[in-house]
Amino acid sequence: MDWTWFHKFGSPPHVYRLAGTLTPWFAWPAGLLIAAALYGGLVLAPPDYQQGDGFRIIYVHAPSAWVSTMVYAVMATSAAIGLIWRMKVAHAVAASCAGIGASFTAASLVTGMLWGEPMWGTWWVWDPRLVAQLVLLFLFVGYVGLRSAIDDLGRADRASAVLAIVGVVNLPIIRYSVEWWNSIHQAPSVMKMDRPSMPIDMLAPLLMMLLGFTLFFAAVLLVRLRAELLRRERAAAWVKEVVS
Amino acid sequence: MSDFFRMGGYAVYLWPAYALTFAVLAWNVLSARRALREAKAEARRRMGLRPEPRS
Amino acid sequence: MIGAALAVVGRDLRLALRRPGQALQPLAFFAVVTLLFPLGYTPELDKLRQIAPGVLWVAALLAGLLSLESLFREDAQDGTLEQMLLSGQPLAALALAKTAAHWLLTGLPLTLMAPVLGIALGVPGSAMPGILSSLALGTVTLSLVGAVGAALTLGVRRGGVLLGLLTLPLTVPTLVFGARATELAIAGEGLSGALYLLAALAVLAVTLAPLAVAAALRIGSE
Amino acid sequence: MPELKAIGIRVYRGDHAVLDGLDCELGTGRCLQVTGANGAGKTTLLRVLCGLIEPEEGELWWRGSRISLRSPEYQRALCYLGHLPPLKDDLTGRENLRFASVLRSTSAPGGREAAIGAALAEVGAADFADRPTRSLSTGQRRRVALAALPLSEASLWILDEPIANLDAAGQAVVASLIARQLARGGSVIAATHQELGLPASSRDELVLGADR
Repeated sequence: MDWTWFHKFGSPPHVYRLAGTLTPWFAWPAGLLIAAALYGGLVLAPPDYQQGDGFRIIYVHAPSAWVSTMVYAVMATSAAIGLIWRMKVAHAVAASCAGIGASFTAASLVTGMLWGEPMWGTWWVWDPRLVAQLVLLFLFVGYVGLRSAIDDLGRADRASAVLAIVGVVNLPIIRYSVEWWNSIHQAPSVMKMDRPSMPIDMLAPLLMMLLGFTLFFAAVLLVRLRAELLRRERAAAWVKEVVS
Repeated sequence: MSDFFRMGGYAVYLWPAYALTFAVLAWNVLSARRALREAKAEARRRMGLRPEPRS
Repeated sequence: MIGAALAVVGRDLRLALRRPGQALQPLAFFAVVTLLFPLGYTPELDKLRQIAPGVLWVAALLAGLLSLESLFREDAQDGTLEQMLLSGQPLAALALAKTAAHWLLTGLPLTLMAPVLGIALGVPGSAMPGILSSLALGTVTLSLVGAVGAALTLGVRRGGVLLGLLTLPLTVPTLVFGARATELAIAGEGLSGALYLLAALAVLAVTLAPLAVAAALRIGSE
Repeated sequence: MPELKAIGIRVYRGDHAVLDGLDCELGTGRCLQVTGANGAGKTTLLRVLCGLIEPEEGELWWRGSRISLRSPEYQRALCYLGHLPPLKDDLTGRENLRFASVLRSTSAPGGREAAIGAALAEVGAADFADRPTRSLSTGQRRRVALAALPLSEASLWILDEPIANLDAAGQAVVASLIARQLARGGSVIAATHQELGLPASSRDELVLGADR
């Protein structure tokens, strides 16, 4: 098997340049998709027969929640790669993820609350999805906290990678346990959101938003990754080339 | 037009949700770009302080 | 390997015996926290009985957390942790032994003490076997999850606060199943389902946590 | 064939290279004395050689084959003594040594207690071995910790400042311990500025940071 691609992804200057080249290819489609989805979701899509115009919060809530989970998955995967193959670039990716993930997790929590108040008459429901999201936020915050508490970069990389992996094992268990707990304490029908089918003019903006947020995350991650690589490799010769 | 902004009475919930989400998007863009700018400036500063010996 | 692991357990128990005051602190903490609730909420036993499961479990969780901070710190400071890393024994086995000693010194006494505190919260005597068995299983998982946090925060500034932040969210499943088992025990219903889930969590933690602890200890002692 | 050979060891702390492509070699039955200014990386090198620190780059060869620093066979063959004596304050010296011996699963052919007694006698710590370690002086602690070396049955000793805080008699004990280890065909790496009191014929020296 040819492993040169693997070594290329382990080389900071190569990744730095590749990230710079790729950023606009993610950023522009992301911006266009989000703008189109905004128009589609706020103007073209008809009001929901039960929730009226309130359902339109889904167009910002669902993508935020989706991205927050995906950021954690990317963070944990790259942390594991960094830990196993001692790949510095992978650690830099994981380090770049945490802030993005925390911000989207917070956004999904607050938009969820803003949706909950008119729909169920309360800001907060002890719903499995909300609780799991809250735990996810704590994991991101803990990850950032652990990183910043360790001075040596190599140690911080590897200790936080262990934490990210422990979190991945735990998240499904936490989610399941809260669902089980919720089924005992609350009638499950309260939170029934999913419907058998969404009309296409409601669904299309949602799918565009999901894709747009995903590409947006990719673009932001690439920019942060470049900053992270420059900071980590500031003594290396290639840094002198790229900034001069 | 004002109907659009009223959002069938859900405006107080809907617009803050959109505003917050787009604030998060904007923060992500700005903070990422600032991080890159600062990292570049820092690298240049270090370069100025410790010039590469010419061979 | 088994001899070495037993030696670690034996040494930690002997050390605790020479400093009984330190070993009793989490127990006293458990009692104080639990007994604050009647004062802060209501002295009526009927009402206290309703919140007893949550109170007992959260108090046990915090008491366990309190003692976790020093789990590896003392060994790291006096250099005996390095000797364990360099002993040529599988580090995960030694980490499991350290955690077992922690459970024997904290989890087990907390479990045995819970019925006494339960009486003060209006828990009927018939619920005691259920409380004992659920706490015995749950504290195993808490010790192991906490050991991961303790190993990760080894030698870190303000490690105690960080330990709580890292560990507490991961204890949600144990808390949920444990408090539910206690609730069922108080209501006099069958709690085997909740106990099975607690046991499953404990088995999972026994298998995976020592590996994470070992990895974190190697990283932390560089 | 050398006992231990390290090639191109590189360790960073942040941007700063503590060890920058260091090579060293330790012959069987020989003592390698590591010297160098404070901060030259003596302790770092020792911790790399026992597998506590994984270097950024570099290879380690032990008895002719390349090994991972964390290989259990290698770790069983070495005994590391850092500058802190690894003793529990609340245990007696004898209890501490018993734990160390069981932890390493040493064979102790004549019985574990006899081996501990012999090791304590060898370092002149028999008189205070049954007192709690917290009541011992710094020098006495060091002596108890030194007893772990002959007890460990290790062929490679890695010692960080072995004669710090020791009086003349204590230093002589270290010298005779090392001499006996070398005579048995074992090897020693010791980081110290002080004279170890060994014949020059069995001693090599590695000066760290000399090229800076």
